[in-house]
Amino acid sequence: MFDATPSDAVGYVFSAYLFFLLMVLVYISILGAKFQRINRELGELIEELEAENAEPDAVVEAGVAVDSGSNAPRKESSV
Amino acid sequence: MTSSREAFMALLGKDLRTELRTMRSLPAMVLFAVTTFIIFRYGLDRTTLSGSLAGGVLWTTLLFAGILGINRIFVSELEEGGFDAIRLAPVDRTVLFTSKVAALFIYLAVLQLIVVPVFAVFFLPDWSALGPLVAVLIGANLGFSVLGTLISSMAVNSRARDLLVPLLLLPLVVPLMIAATAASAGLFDAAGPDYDGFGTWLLVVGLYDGIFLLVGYAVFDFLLED
Amino acid sequence: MDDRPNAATTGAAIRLSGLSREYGDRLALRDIDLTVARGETMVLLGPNGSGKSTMLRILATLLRPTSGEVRVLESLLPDESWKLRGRIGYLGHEPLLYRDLTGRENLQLQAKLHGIPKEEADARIEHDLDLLEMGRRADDRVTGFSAGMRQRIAICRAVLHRPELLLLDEPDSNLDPEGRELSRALIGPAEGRTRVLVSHEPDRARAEADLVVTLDRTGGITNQPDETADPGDQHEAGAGR
Amino acid sequence: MPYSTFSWKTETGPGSRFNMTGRGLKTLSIATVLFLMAGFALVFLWVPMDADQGFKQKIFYLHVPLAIVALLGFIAGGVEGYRHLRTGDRRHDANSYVFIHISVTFGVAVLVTGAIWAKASWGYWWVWDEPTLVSFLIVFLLYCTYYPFRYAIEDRDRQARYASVFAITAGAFVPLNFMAVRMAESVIHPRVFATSEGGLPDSMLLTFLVCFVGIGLLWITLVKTEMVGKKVSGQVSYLRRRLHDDGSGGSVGGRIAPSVEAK
Repeated sequence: MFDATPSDAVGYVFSAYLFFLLMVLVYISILGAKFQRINRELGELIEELEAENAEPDAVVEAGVAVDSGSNAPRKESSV
Repeated sequence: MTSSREAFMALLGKDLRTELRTMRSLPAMVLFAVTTFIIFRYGLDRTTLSGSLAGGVLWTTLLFAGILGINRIFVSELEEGGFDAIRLAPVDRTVLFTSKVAALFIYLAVLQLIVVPVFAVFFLPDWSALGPLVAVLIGANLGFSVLGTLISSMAVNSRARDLLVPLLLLPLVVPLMIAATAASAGLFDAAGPDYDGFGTWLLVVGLYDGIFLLVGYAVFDFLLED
Repeated sequence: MDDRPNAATTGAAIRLSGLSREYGDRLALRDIDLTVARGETMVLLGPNGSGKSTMLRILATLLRPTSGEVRVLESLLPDESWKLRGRIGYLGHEPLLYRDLTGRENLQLQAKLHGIPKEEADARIEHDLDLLEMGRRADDRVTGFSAGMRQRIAICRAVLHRPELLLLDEPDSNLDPEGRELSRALIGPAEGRTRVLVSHEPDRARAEADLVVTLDRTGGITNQPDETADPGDQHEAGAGR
Repeated sequence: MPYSTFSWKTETGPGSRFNMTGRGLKTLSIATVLFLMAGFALVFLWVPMDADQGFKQKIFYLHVPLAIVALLGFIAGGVEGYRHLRTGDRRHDANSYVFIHISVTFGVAVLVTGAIWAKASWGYWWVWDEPTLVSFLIVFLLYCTYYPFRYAIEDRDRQARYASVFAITAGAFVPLNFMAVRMAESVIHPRVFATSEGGLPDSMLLTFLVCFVGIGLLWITLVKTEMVGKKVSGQVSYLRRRLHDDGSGGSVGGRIAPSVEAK
């Protein structure tokens, strides 16, 4: 059976641990990027909301019901 | 509620009658298996097989031929409305599961009835293993049928159905294949059938069948809902 | 609160409140309220994609509502859908027939699944097939049938177990005028039987409707009172409660 | 860590909706880092060399905890799938998805460290007579199909239900598979647990346990973080839909990861 020399073994062991740490790092940075994106989207939504609140007339003209959402009265189906 | 036995017989009868009439699955499975034997003969460059090699060739071929049938087992229900019809009827829905398992089991049994003798003629100098092999065939068939039905019903409602069935099924049947080939390998021993470990492996097959029969029975209901 | 005496005395066959159904992010049905009394015929109108078939599938227990309360024949869906099995006759877009069985075999299978005794089933199958003038072709495989013939067998299948509630998705599709006329004996208005009818022919459908519901493209109800042919006889959805 | 830059308490919407487990997550990640550092310090600075294997045995403290945690995660994913089917609560499906996802990721590390260990021990990157590693590969391959399987089902309700069925079936498969593979292989590998009858020496056991806890905590931290991400992104798309009127929000096509939505 093949036996690695001690120095070889050290290299293997360290590369195993290094691989693990790198993987964790990569995963966390992917997670971080995801959160950054969500953060940005949230910021955009807030801006949009504020912009629309600032000029409500324009919104109505555009036909977008902003803050009414699903609470908008629906004439036919409500009882 | 309609009695489950009656519904089971009705559904199984429907499947078998359809297969008899259209011959949609079985001939293809047989043809595939026999051709695969020829490919193995040249791929391995052997004219006779024994031991684990014989077991491996036989079970690999049966597995891949079986997948052809497994792929199709629920297609008619999807395309011709069987799922809806079952759900509207006062029938225990797991009857569809058990009847499909039974149908698949019968397909596989018929396949083996034709293909295993062909295998023996092609590769086996000594046919004394065929008797006890029946026990392995029955046990493994049950496992394949249960898993195949479960996987097929999972994949039938998805895009890429034909791709998913083998992808999901192959890793899941690895333990079954291990047990079936190991049990058969002894039987195909060059020096005549060797029953060392045969019982244990049969037990593994039985355990596998039991566990997945329970799992399938428990979860199948959820695959029928929309 | 219900101004229809029928609904008050016999209990509603269908009662929906706040029914919504989503497909992914898309709303197929939005906040539907309506009541159908026993023995009444409700006609569902609306453009393609307005959720008519979705509604029918929900009533048939084939599809789960996303939210809202759905009561069909006094059973709360989806939890009590098992109580409804065998009591609903559903005729969808698909004929629910196995192509490689004959028309008669398909009906016999249906009878077995519904636990109808053999003699009874055979008598009914004979009777229904004759009614739709399909007796001659009943022993041919469905795969050789025209669309109209399939529809006739599908109608037989939908009513073979004599359901209390009929859910019909464009039952006249593919039928010739003669077929439509014949099929009325099986799926037309009958004593005590509740029907929900999806239709693309408002005028024909209105003629037999007790209740007309029009769905709009967003899956909500948009009934305009002036659309109703005879407001005296018919109620619109959501009204009267 | 990057996610700590995200502000949990934003001024949009009612505060209650966004009071996510920010602080708990912080404690958890600190504990994870501490345990992992302590574990690795023990591995390299304290624990004695293995008599048979020498220095290369130290991969054991990484490889085995990773494998055990990944497998437990798979089984937990099956349990969550079961709970989803029982209750119909979509959060269980989301849990099941995240459990399996993190465990598959761990699985990559298990296979790579296992291969390195095999190379160090025998000079080959892969050995078939190591049943645990082989069965892990089979399980790993099975769980890899979880993604294309989810992807192939469009309706989200059905996707969640079918994924749960998958998780249950695969969860039941895990122990069965290990049993079958172990029976099939002739055991010649000097497995650490097996060679030292009566268990590991205390020092090794302690080191192993610290590493195990560290990696377990890492798994939990990653799961929690993913869940928070799912919740927040679900809420963001919910907000967007409310803002742009219903129907148009968020791209649905080909989404395989379940989202948790605020109702």
